[in-house]
Amino acid sequence: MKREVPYILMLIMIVLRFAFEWIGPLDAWVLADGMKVRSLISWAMTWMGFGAFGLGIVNFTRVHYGNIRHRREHWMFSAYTIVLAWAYGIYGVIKGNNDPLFSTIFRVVSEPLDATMFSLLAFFIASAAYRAFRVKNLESTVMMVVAFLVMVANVPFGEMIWSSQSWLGGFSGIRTWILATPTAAVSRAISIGAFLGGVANTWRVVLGIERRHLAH
Amino acid sequence: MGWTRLEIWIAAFFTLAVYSYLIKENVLYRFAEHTFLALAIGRGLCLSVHLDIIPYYNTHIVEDGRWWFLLFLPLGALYYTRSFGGGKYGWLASYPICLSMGWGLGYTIARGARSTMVQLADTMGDLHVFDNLLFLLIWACVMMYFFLTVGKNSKTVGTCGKIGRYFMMIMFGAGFGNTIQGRISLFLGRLQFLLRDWIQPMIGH
Amino acid sequence: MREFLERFSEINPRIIYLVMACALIIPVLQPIGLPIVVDEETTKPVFDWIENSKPGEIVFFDVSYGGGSNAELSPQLEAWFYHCMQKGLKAVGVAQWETGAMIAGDLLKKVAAAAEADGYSAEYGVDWVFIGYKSMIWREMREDLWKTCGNTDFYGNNFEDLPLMQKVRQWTAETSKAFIIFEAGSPGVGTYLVNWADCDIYVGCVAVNVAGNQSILRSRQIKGLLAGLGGAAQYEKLLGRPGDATSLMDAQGLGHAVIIVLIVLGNISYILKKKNG
Amino acid sequence: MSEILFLAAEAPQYKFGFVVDQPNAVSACLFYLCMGILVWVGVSRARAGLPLPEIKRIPGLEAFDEAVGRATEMGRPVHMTNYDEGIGYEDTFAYWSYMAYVAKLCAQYDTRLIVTDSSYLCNAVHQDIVRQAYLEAGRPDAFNPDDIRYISGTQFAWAMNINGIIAREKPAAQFLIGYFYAEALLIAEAGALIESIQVAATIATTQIPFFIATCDYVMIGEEMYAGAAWLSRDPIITGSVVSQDIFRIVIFVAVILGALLETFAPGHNFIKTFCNF
Repeated sequence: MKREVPYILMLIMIVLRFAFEWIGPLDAWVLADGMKVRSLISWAMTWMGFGAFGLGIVNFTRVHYGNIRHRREHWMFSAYTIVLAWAYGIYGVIKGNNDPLFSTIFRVVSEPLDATMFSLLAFFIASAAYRAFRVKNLESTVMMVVAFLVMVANVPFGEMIWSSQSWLGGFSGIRTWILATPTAAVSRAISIGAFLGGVANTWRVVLGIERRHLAH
Repeated sequence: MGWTRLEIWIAAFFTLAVYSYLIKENVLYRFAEHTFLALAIGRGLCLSVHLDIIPYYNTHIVEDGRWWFLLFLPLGALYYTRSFGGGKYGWLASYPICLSMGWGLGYTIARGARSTMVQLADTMGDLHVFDNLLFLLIWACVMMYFFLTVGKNSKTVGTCGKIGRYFMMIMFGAGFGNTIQGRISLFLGRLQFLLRDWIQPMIGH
Repeated sequence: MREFLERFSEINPRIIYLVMACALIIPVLQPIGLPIVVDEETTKPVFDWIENSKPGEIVFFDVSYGGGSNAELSPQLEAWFYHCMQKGLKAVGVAQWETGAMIAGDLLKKVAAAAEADGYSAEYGVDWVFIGYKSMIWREMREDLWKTCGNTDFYGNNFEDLPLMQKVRQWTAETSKAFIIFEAGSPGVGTYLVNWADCDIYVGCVAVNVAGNQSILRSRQIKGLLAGLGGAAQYEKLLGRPGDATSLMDAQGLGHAVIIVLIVLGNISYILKKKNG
Repeated sequence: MSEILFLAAEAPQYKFGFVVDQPNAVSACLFYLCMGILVWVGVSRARAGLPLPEIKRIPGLEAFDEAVGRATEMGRPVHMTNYDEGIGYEDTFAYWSYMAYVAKLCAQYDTRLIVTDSSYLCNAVHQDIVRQAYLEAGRPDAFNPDDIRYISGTQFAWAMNINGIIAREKPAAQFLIGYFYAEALLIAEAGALIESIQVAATIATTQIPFFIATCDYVMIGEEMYAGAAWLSRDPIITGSVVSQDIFRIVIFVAVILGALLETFAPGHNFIKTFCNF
């Protein structure tokens, strides 16, 4: 029972959704008030998702409570994190997400942190490029040369060295060609592999072969 | 946007706290890290109420009178059994998981392959055009690199696969080179903030 | 010199960070003014689309990025949106990212004010509407945009009060033949490729996604592509209204130069070391 | 096209009289069905122990033992993570196979394993996987549930915390397996800074270059699934990898035939017509 009922429910949902997406008249089935039947089920699923409300913060609290209880290194930070998360969350729930203080904290603290963390990549990419692009073997040399061409083409001085008006369209002509032909071809081939993985996985779940996500 | 000086100072403090990681992991970074984590989680809680639950409560339940949507809430709450109850009742969570996964998978089966079909059709270009021919050859070589069962011992497949690997390196090089621009832009964005909004008023230009 | 080069391959990454920081800070303080070249295959089609549209046509846009991609995509959005206002198009915006909605909400007001100051009509509700992020089921927007978005826009106005929204009850190819997505990752253009395959889709993306998007550009699933900050600078050049992107391209140039020099020195060092065994 | 879709109630124009009139609707569905049959056949054969084509050995797999071994020697932990994880994602299923293998190694060698999660639902599964591995190694008391950590689903809050953890705990080995976005380089470079052995496997084409630059071993694209099959020896994954491969060859042949038809018999290219139907 533990296994079969959810599985059968899943099959029913699959068939329903498939029918709604694929069979024309069902796709166009509209209720009296203008709501599509398919939309109705979609919304019901959305409402179901709302039921898991708060699970994120509760799990988060549990993890950090563990740190405090075992007095692990930096447990003070865990205590600070729990207090701040709940205070900010509850304040937001009561006052709304457009509350001036709530959105100011987001704008002044979270957003700069988000952008700054992302921008660390400007430095990391420089050190990664420096370390990786060596003429160790043919593969890394190929990668280096292409990266080199694209980098030069992306900045104004590439244009000054080899103009796009001249032979082969200059650096930017070569970059455009590299991106449009070899890059697109490779990315298409890799993504077909990834896509096949996705399809196979879908069927593993649909056929009930894969059950690890149900934790039985 | 009307930032006050205090706000700018706070933002600048957190910005520099993150950059301090480049020198060494330190207490300022740790403070910023935990602040960010807490705010992200807290904000998630607030947004799920104010962007999801309340607006849809108003439109679906109050306006349309579809009160039966509420019956799905306890079903979703079963997700909690996964994390609590010592794993004893974890199987109950398979109900919401199966329902929502089923609804998603039905969509995938009906529509998921469409984008790929467009791409496959496009790959079959007229080979009189040199770019199309090259495109197909590169595509085929990379595909052969990923042949996992057939042609393990075939020299042709092996060689083509190797060539395919070089073409992949071309793509990775191009991807890398192209990304640098984006990553520098990110830092420039922060730099503009630090220089224009934080330092410039201090030295009074 | 030789000794320096040989030891160069074990350089501390922190020195690289320092050099990089200097290379980026200096041109921002003192711009050099390097030239910008427009890419005919990516940037030009986007510009031509707006340039050749008739006044009064409705165009959609989607802001799918966060604070991190602000520096790259906001100049794109700014230039594109200004262009729309300049040509008298009616722009309707949505956001798949909540942070994108916050950023665009402020930015669009600023650009609209600038456009009005330049003598173009950019009244909210008439010339443009920004719906913002609604955690909506995207698939459902085609049929009933109003209900899916909860009847309110980003600034809290009711759709009933916005004249432009009266014309936009669905989002189909009839309402708007073409739209643009400013995307930084997922969710992004993928949402539209499946559900809006009958519309002309344009994309403004961060530089890292350019390589991936080339494949769908080639298969004509999307019609044009603004590539990162460079794309924004090119658009600004076509528009004849230099902005942030144009001024930051100098720093880009120097930053790239530093990386190129580092790679060259690293390789010389590597080869020297190998020769010496 | 979309007009038809929208006015479907008045003027139904369905393929075969009932299928929605959208491009690729039929072919995409058949594609899926064929693959379904293949997967079913492949997996049931693998389960029954019937002969299946052998999968090519993926380079990089030996790195798992090597990396965990080195971490044991140095007395430092092993770190394993995946950003875009979720219940039911194909990458996550593959990730679980790797995790079971690494957890088994760690339990045998008595090395600490840190797993960081962005999804709380996955976290519950990971607890089970690692606990099971310790149980099988006969040392259930060595399992520390606090090391299987749920962090946050917000991209850079997650990345910032992971970078902090890497700098503080100094793992000697890192396994980055699954789907990643821009945070890939942040984590991989943080790992490179503390000189840990890193093994990456992803199908995210935009992030592979950065993994190649920073990691010691990289499994590209589908090698990730094949590697999972190799390590787990699980008939389910093995069977499905084999069926994926068969289908890849079918696509390969079909596309080449299609291209030849397009060239020499344009107008009779039934393969392309099918793809677009």
